[in-house]
Amino acid sequence: ASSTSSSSSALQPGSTGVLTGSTVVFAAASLKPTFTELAKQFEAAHPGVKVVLSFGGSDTLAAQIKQGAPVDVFAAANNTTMQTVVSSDDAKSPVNFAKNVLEIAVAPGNPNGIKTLADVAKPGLKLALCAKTVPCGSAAQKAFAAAGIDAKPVTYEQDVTSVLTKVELGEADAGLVYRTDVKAAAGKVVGVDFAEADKAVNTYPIAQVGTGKNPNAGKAFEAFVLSPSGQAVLHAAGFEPDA
Amino acid sequence: MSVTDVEPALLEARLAVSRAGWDLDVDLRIAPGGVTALLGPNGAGKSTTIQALAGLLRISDGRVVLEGDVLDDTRAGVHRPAEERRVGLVFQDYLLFPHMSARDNVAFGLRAHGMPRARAREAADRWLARMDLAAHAARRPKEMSGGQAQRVALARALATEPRLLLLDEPLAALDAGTRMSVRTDLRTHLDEFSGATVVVTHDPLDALVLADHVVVIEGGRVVQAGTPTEIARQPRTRYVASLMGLNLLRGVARQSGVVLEDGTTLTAVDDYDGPVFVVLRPSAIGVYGGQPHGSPRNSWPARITSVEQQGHAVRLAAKGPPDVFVDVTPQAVAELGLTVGSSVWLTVKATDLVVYEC
Amino acid sequence: MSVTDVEPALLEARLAVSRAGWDLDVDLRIAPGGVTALLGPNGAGKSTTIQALAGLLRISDGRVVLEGDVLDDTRAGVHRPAEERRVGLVFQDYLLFPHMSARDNVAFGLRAHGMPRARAREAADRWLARMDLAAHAARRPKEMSGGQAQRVALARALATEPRLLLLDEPLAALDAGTRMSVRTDLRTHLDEFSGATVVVTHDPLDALVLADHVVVIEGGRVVQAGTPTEIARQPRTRYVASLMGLNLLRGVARQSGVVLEDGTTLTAVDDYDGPVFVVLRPSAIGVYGGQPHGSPRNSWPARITSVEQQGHAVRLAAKGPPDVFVDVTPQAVAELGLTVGSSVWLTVKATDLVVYEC
Amino acid sequence: MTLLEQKPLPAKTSRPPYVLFVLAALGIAFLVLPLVGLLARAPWRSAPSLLGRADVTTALRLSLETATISTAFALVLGVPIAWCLARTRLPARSLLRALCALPLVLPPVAGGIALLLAYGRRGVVGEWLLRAFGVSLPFTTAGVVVAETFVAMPFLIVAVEGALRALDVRYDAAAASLGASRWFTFRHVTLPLVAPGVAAGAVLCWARALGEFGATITFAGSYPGTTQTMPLQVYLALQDDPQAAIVLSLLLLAVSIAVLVGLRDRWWSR
Amino acid sequence: MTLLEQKPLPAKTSRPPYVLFVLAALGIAFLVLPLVGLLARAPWRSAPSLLGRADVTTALRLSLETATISTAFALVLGVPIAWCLARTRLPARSLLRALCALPLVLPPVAGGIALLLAYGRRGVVGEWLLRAFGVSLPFTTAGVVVAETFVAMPFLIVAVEGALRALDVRYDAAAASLGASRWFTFRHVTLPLVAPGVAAGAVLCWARALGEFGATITFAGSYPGTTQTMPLQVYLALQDDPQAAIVLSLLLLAVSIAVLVGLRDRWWSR
Ligand SMILES: Nc1ncnc2c1ncn2[C@@H]1O[C@H](COP(=O)(O)OP(=O)(O)OP(=O)(O)O)[C@@H](O)[C@H]1O
Ligand SMILES: Nc1ncnc2c1ncn2[C@@H]1O[C@H](COP(=O)(O)OP(=O)(O)OP(=O)(O)O)[C@@H](O)[C@H]1O
Ligand SMILES: [Mg+2]
Ligand SMILES: [Mg+2]
Repeated sequence: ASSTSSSSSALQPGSTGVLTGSTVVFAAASLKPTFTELAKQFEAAHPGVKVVLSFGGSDTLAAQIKQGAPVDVFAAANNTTMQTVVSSDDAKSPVNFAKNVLEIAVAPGNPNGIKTLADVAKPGLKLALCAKTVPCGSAAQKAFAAAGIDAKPVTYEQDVTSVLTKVELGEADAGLVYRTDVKAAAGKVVGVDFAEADKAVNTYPIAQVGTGKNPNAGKAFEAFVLSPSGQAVLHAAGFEPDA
Repeated sequence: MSVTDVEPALLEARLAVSRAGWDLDVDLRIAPGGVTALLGPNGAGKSTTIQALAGLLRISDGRVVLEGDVLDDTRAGVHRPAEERRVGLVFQDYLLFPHMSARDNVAFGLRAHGMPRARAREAADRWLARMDLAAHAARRPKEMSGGQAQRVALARALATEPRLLLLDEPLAALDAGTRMSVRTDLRTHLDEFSGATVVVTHDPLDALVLADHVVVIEGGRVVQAGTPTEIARQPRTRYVASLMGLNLLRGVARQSGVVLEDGTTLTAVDDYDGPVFVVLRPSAIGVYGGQPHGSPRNSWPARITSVEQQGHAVRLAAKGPPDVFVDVTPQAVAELGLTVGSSVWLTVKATDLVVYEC
Repeated sequence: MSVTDVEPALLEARLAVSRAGWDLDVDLRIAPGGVTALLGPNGAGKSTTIQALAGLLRISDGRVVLEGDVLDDTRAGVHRPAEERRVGLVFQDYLLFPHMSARDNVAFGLRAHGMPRARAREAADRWLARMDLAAHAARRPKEMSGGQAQRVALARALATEPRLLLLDEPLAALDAGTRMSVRTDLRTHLDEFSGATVVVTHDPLDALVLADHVVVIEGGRVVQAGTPTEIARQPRTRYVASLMGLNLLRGVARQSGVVLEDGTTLTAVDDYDGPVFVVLRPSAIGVYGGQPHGSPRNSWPARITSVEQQGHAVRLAAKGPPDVFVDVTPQAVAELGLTVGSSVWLTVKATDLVVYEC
Repeated sequence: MTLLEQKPLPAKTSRPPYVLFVLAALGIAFLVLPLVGLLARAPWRSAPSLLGRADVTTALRLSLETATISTAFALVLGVPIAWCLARTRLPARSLLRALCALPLVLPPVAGGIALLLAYGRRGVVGEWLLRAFGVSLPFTTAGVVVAETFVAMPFLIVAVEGALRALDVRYDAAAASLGASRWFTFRHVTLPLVAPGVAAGAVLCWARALGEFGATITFAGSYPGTTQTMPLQVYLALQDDPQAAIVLSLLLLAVSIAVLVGLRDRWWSR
Repeated sequence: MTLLEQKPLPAKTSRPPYVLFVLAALGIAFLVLPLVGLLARAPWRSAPSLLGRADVTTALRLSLETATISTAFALVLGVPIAWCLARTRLPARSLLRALCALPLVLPPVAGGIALLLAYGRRGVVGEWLLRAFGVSLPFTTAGVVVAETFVAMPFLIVAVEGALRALDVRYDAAAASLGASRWFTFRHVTLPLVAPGVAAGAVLCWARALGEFGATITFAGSYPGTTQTMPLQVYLALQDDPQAAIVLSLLLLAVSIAVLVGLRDRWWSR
């Protein structure tokens, strides 16, 4: 939140004038719906530019960047991953552009009557969590720690989508996922907010990457993500601005 | 057919198999305990017949009855699989199981019938001993010579006591000594269990020695069947005659003699009328440098097309008409200076012609 | 060895191969254009010899020189691979390439030497026509009878014009008619290209007819070599004698006659001193119900152990000593009531004994 | 007489080997039921629009192309490897064989990392490729082919080696006696005779390459049109539209069924 | 005379088939280099402590156990399937064959979802299993075995079918003529004769099961000690400690090399 000013010079749309070519954006898989929409809007605003999006796990993308993948912008799902790219000098000055809040995903109609975080720890209830090494997992751990609950999940999934799938297909009775995921699931699961969610907020940083071939367009795209119209797209998907 | 009708047949079969450009249609009737030789040129359908009897090849038409059991009946839609027939088969190329020792190959059939492994192996060892293979019991087929492999295949088939034993050239790879003892053993064994054997062989001697009934197949059809003596004396096709080392000519008997198919006439002593076969022993034909003036009633000019040493005699192929093989002594060859291309006169006495109805 | 030293040898070979419990050690010398027959009982090492000559089996000791080329020399560490030897081989089990038609099998060797496909196929077709297989040119090996497959294998080997042609029982699966023509063709062909042929055969007739030199192998060793006539007249082992249908006895010649190994003595007319072989033709032995009092100088009691019809004669196995085979007429069998177990007296004239040095 | 000592053997009444049929039926049911599950859950209504989408057809074409090229590479390199393993007396042959099978065991993502370490811009070979030819494999279609070949080739090698070992070596001997060099023999005898094995291996290899995900995304990335193959698209679709992911999977399946049914009966039936 | 018409055939000087050796060497280098890359980058200093960790040894044991059990299941079900495909005239055989190969093509995650649809709590079979026996497969070690079997069995089927097709059917005929039932023949003749093919298939199957990731995590989840196999641990380690992931991958490789080298020479050499 503190370093947004550094790129403010590029904030005025149209000021760069002659943006052309294609720019490569690496984004965490969980950003797929929003960034697809953002790219569409950005391309509409800059007819000469094509945004090439590549989605994947944040760490996979980071590994590729470290191997020299030609990338202009990298949007990660957590700061730790971003930091590995920064420390290898492949990216500079990351900026947090969104944050995501955990919710309890349950089957439609909430058959197990889950109201609080404590309810998911009830014995006999099948709870799915992300693995502790992935962002949604560490966030969940923080939330449980804050609530003083000893949760006994049946599985530690490798990403949030897998947790969602388990709940959707009824294998798990509840799972801790992001609000954006619940929204994207469009009624196949419902979200239950819980108080401790504030303690486990996950922030999404974005940064310029040095390996790209079109830094100007990249800069403009980053600026667009941070602009009000960009933030509106993110908000519609359930993200909250990183105030 | 020489098996008389009073004797109950062990096997009665009519087999028809059709293939692109070739078909088989044979009748077989085999008496219990008998040995039938199946003779015929390459590609005549001998192996096909044998495989159809074993149930490894589905006949397209016909009926096979063994000891009263209907094994095949295309009308009734009956086809008993090979494993239920108790028909033993020795393949032309042995087909020993390559992953088993000779002993286990022979024990296989017994074990398949439920005999415990140890007993089956003992029985196998006895069979191998009879085949003079005791020392090779532990060998894999790959480590055996051709003849050894063939004897193992024979032992393997015999060990299961088939009701009918089918042997596709079982003696071809055996050396003279083994051949005789295996042959004798085979007879002894067959005499014992009252089954019957069908042997495919190319060796007319084998056929004559081993079999009490010979069936000759050519082009998928039975062309002659009978006792070895009948076959040997009165061959009905050129193939059979050549097998027996005889010349066979076909013609029409008239008062004047026999008018052959090639138009020439031979004088014979027998009194026939109508189509006949004429058999000429190669050794009964005389060879002269010029036209002879002796007692033989038949003589004709010919050209020598091949000269081949055979044991102590020399066999000449002579182009007439009629074309015949002639056996002469090496001395005669030297005296007459016979080589390929020589022109000669051939003679045969009327009493040396054997004539019988077609 | 009957190949005289003035004649330059096409092949000179000493081969030693050792296997668990068995070893081979033979010397071979083959004249150009000649046909050598390799005779021997099953498992004698014939196929092994032939494979070693073809370079498919590495000899453990020895030297093979063909037309002056050193193909193998274990001392010098030379081993030329099979594909460089120009030594043709017909395998005992043919080994036709199963995925190719007969034509392509025969064309294979020519194509391997760089002949264009179309020309190779034409040449193959000519070879197949000579083997009477023109109609089967397009067939796969699986669709051929045993004899047809063997003729294709023969054509395949001949087509590459080998310097030395090795045939492992090439005639075994051929019917009588084809056999003769293939045999004749073979000779014609070999006469032409001045190569040489080694034929493994179990049929003594084949060996005598085809070969001008016979090598007999037993137990991995050459036991006799010579012209067919020499081998037929003076066999040096029981195996060779039985192959030729003769009785061979071994003994020591004294003034009184020949004292056999079994202790009995036979009177002969030849004048030898020292170890000798005695050959008795089975048909020269007389059979009597009781002790005979005629001119034959040799007579001894014996028991019949087997009776077997062979063509027009009956062959008896008689247990003496000495043990011999006897050929008699069927009439004699009937008159004397000969069966297995009968006690008889055997006689042979001194002039009918053939005696020669060991 | 040997045979008189033993009772006559009982006549057999043989039945088809029911055990085999029952086990086979069970096995097929086990494999096919999940596919039925997929079919039952697929949103057939939305399928047509999805299948018409340009990015889907692009990804499908890319998948088929890369899988086919990878299979071709695997054939060219893998068949000789199998031949060497089966037919020569190389030292340390069994170690070599195990090494060739390793990409099977490596979790695909780890495989991708290994590929980056070797063929990436900073990898041993990759650095040299870049300096010498200016070629960089990662994040290109060529990179997809490399990743798929790496992961799928071992299947081919193992299948072909098995077939070679089952083949009678004496056919090689027969060819040699006819004057054929080992190379001629390889092309005209050995290869045609192990054709069923090679075909089986190629099918395995192609199918594995077609379904490849982990190594591809790690080594080649996921750019639409260049490196985003169907499995990557399925993975991404799972993020926001699981139903679409099912349809895409089924599409992949349908295409490969078509190819397998079409090809294999022609290749295999002899 | 035929032969006089043609020039004498040239004598051949044959060389070993260099083409094959060169291609094989290239192929092996291609496969082995990435592994060398992994070895070079591995943090050997930290390795010992990592390998001593209880969760690592647990995951390794779990991986080996589930892969082995899966291979056993695949053998029991897959060999009969291969036999039916190769030796009987089933209707729609080539469709069946393609269906059996499908799990190869299915991206592993999609495979996991398909498994959930069939064997999950609400799946067709799964629901019945739960009601009838109170058994639920997801999140259990049994579930891991199911996922691995599903993904790996096709490799076995294809390899064994290839071997069966290369086998001379007349051995079956010979056995039948000796009175052996088809089942007896299968056990005593067919199976031993295709043993190299079965071994090859089992190796492929085992290796694939050992490296299985996507279907396992989707169907069975990931819980230390129950369902978290090595590949899952490698994947998770990649998220926060890529160096550790490399070491874990190498451990997996080392163990499988040991097993493959140990087993295959005993199985294959005949
Ligand atoms: N691969 C092998 N390993 C071990 N022993 C073998 C092998 N091949 C053959 N033998 C043995 O070597 C001996 C010679 O075999 P070879 O095939 O040369 O005999 P042969 O004279 O051709 O006999 P046949 O006339 O029966 O074909 C036999 O005793 C045989 O059992
Ligand atoms: N599978 C097949 N498909 C097509 N034709 C075949 C097949 N098997 C054999 N034939 C043909 O059928 C005919 C009969 O073959 P068969 O094997 O019965 O002959 P055979 O009498 O045993 O000959 P041989 O004495 O040479 O073994 C031959 O012309 C052969 O080419
Ligand atoms: Mg035949
Ligand atoms: Mg031999």
